[in-house]
Amino acid sequence: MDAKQLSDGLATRFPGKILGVDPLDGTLGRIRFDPAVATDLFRSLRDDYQFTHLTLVGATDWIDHREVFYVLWSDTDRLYLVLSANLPTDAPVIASSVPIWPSANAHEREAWDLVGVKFEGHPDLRRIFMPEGYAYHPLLRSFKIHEPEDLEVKVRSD
Amino acid sequence: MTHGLWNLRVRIEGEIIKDVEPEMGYLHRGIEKISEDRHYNEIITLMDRTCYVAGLAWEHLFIVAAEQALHVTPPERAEYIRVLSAELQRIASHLMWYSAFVQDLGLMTPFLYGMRDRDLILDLFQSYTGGRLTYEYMRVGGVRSDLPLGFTQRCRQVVDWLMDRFVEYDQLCLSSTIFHERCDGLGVLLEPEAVAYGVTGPMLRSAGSHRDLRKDRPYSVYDKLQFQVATASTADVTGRYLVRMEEMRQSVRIVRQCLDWLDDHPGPVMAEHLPRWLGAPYAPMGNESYLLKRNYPTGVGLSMMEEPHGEAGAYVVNDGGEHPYRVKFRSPVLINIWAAKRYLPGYRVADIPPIMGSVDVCVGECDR
Amino acid sequence: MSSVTLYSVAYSIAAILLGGLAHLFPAPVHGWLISGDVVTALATVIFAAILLAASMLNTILLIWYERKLLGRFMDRRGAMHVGYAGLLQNFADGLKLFRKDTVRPGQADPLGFWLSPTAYMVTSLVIFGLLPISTGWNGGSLPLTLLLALVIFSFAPLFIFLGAWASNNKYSLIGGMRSAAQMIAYEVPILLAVVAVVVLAGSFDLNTIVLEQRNYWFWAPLFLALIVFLTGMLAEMERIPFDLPEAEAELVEGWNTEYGGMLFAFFMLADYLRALVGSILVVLLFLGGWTLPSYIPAALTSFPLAGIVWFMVKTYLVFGLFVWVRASLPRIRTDQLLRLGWMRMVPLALLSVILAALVVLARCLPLIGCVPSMGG
Amino acid sequence: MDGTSASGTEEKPFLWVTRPLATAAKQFAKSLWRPSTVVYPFERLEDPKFRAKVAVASGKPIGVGEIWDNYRGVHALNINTCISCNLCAFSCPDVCIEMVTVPGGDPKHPKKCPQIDYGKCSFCGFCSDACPEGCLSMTTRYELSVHKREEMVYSPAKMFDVYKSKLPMNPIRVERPENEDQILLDAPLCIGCNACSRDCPTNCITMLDIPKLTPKPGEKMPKRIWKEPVINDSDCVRCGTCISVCPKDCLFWGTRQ
Repeated sequence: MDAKQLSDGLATRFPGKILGVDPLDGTLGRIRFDPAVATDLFRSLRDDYQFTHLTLVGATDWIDHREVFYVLWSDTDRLYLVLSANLPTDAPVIASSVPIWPSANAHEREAWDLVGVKFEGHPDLRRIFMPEGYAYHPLLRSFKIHEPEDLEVKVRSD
Repeated sequence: MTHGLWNLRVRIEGEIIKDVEPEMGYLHRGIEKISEDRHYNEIITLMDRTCYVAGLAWEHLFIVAAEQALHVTPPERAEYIRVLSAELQRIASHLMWYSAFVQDLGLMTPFLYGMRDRDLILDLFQSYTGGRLTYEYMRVGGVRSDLPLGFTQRCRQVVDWLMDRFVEYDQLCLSSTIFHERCDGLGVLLEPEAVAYGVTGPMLRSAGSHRDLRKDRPYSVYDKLQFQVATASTADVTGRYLVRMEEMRQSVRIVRQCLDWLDDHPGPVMAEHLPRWLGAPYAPMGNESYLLKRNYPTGVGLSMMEEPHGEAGAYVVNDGGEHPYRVKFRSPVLINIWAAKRYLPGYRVADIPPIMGSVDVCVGECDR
Repeated sequence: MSSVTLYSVAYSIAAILLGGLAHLFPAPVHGWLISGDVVTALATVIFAAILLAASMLNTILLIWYERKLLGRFMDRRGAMHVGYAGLLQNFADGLKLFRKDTVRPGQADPLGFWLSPTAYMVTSLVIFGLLPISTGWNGGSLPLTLLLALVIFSFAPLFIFLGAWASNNKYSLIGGMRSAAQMIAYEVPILLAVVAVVVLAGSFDLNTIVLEQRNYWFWAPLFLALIVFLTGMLAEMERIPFDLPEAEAELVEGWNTEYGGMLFAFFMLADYLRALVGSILVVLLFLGGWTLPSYIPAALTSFPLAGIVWFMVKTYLVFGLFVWVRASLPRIRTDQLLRLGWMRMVPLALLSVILAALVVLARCLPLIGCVPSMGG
Repeated sequence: MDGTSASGTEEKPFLWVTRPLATAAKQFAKSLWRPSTVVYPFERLEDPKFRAKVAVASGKPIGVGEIWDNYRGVHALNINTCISCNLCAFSCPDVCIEMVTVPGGDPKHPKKCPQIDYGKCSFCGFCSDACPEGCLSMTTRYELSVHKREEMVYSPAKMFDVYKSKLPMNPIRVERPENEDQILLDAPLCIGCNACSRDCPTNCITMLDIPKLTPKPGEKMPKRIWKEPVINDSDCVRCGTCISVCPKDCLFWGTRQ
């Protein structure tokens, strides 16, 4: 399987929702997709293309938008595939991939904690590294580490 | 729970575990955030502190991603030195795991044996990197310095000694009925579940999977080296023990091959034609408008590696500036711990130390 | 064997002291001071003081011995800075603990909290006083010394559980419950193993048991019982591989989590005192006490206090065995421990009782004749 | 899932514990004479005599990393050869190096040498790698405990003392790449202020007259003689001081055509 085959296959399945394929060394490529079809795309990739392993979910803050990227691994083809979707800064929401790959649980919590991307349908979307009640998402570019900021820590209720 | 700063909230009924909930973040140092303000080479100092028992492995991981993002190719000798370092580091990390794991079972002796033998590897590291725990050795485009004279001979001496010690370790553990009583059939995580939960590394291979990125997707010079992937079939704590022990033996094999190659092929260890801010002295870069004029290529680097704890990843976005725009790491330990919801319930409270010990937790890399 | 006994030593010290003291006083007081009752009373006090000092010194020496021995097993050195080869290290540690504040958790029950370590310590000391370490060197020769010693030995789970409950801590409580279950479970095989010895010796008196071993030591016919007794003693002492009550990986420090300072030192000392007592019991019951085989040259057995010296050598060797086990085996789990106790040790102990009976039977049958001497 | 294991004592012989016992006893016999411990304050791995006497003689590979010159310990600073180029301070990822004035410079341009705060230092060695003169290097001294936080700060004089104690020093010199970038001048912006030439630690910048500068029609000839810096690339240590002092930002890194 090469990138062309895969993107063509996906493009026929999700017309207009696959926005492009960039080459990326050491992987099959980087597929940009429309976040609206996230769940269906993930399910299709897992069931039809044997990307059984979700390695990484991360997010980047590009000031004007936020990018969510997924790194998938196919055991049959021994290849990585990178998916990427752009989300608007004012509503960074995408469907959660936990129902399809349970391994996304911690990754998505981390992305929510640090970059502030909301994953709809995540079973337990809480902060993971930062204390509960922390007001910032530290990996946003607007967060400056050298500036003092107030830290409000809410005590756990349980 | 031991092994660093983290909590495992356990709900029990009598002695039986019903549900677990890991709590992380006590060691979060914001390495990904600090990286945004640092030169590529300066991030190396953070990498050593990411996983403090496998510093060189993480340096290797980041450097490969950064080189891919910056379009730099290191010389082959540097690659061999990196692989040598990573494999020695794997042995050191597994020795550390062995020490801590058997200590959790209540046996103190192997702890001291393991630490004693790990120290020999640290001695080796010190002789060529100058540090015993934080090495700061690899650089974008190569490594800091070449191996010192007589290093290969000393290294062979150490790995020969280690091969003898591995036999002793097995005698202390595998030959003991009590060890089997404590470890057999505990923490079973079968392959389909392990894959679904993203578990990698020795935990996955103990379930019979042959997945090892050094074989499946060879990076650096692993495609030129002969070794086998260690697997076990029991998917339990004993299986993980067996996998790690065998991995150490295979690492010794790789180390020997690297040493042979390094003996025969002297050469440069640093790439030429590096961008300005990657060369040795770092200096003020001047006005940003000049920086933009320079038009260095942008890029994305993704490296995935078989780190001692599992499959680690680094994702580096280079937007043409002197600092990376975004650095993202995949910590195998975080995911392996997260799957505890799957492999802990049903066992007893007294089984938590061996099971979680067999995961090989390194909180530094988990929290970053 | 010298005829000097512990009591005679104490009595002479008392007599000398009072005799010297009496010269300072006029006649009536003088006469009263050297009267038998007063001397006996003072002799008893001195006797107890000697016992206390001996037990404490031995215990502290035992800790040092374990640290050094364990160090060598682990390729390290053990304590080595305070005193020669670290001999005084434990005194320094004790001093440090003594100076520390003892903190009682707010919710803990004061009576149980204070009583538990004290009682644990006292009971352990009492057993030490009961055990003879050479002819005449014991607190008192009762016909049922062994039984009494074992009864007091089995008080321990009560006090441990008391302390654990009183500390009002979940780890302490779990540790205390584990400890009680473990000790009670292993008392059965221990007692059965002792029964085998008693059957063979025909007496509960430890002096008699040792004297019965002048021909052959009991470990040879009662090897099974020795194994059971050693295992049981390991469990009673809560040493690795049976130290689950203190399993520091899952329970912080087990039943003494909440104890600090001198109270912790009490627990620690009492633990090692029990280890000492256990080793002494092994030597008394199975290894011939202070006797030596007859092929040992007389020069080695006839010097003054030879009995005590050889007895202590044997005791320390037995304790070395426990340390060796600690250095090479991991800890086992509660259910496995109990299973081992009830399903392996009890049948083995019963078997050894039968064996002992058979040996006695064989001794009595003129057709078979005496069992050949194994020892002296 | 059942927590208890099926393969316990039932399958394996009880006496299987003999093997670990034997292993421990073997180690006991081996370490009876000399355990592997290095008795630290009295024996030191960096001491060659110790390595020769104990480590080699005992047959244990103690101290196999016998090269201690590479060790990254406390810095030694040779004040006499320091050129105040600032490169160590620039290269420090932890910002723990501060350039402080030391006696020896002229009043207008005081001599500045690094002062290191070991409370922040991560001993990465970037500063000694960056030092163009080799006057800042790392030694084998690793004992740093002090009673007060202020004592963590090592002044240049203190590091000069370390230098004078003649400890083995880190010999690694990271070689300067051949194709290194040079400092270029955006000539139209230059006002000829002489700041770069004045502050250059190696005096490799000379100010030359600009012959071709002519006034535009209608303007007066400038009273000052306009000058422009010319950089001697072979002497330049690439410290970038000129770039940071340039008031017009007209110096920048690049490759000379």
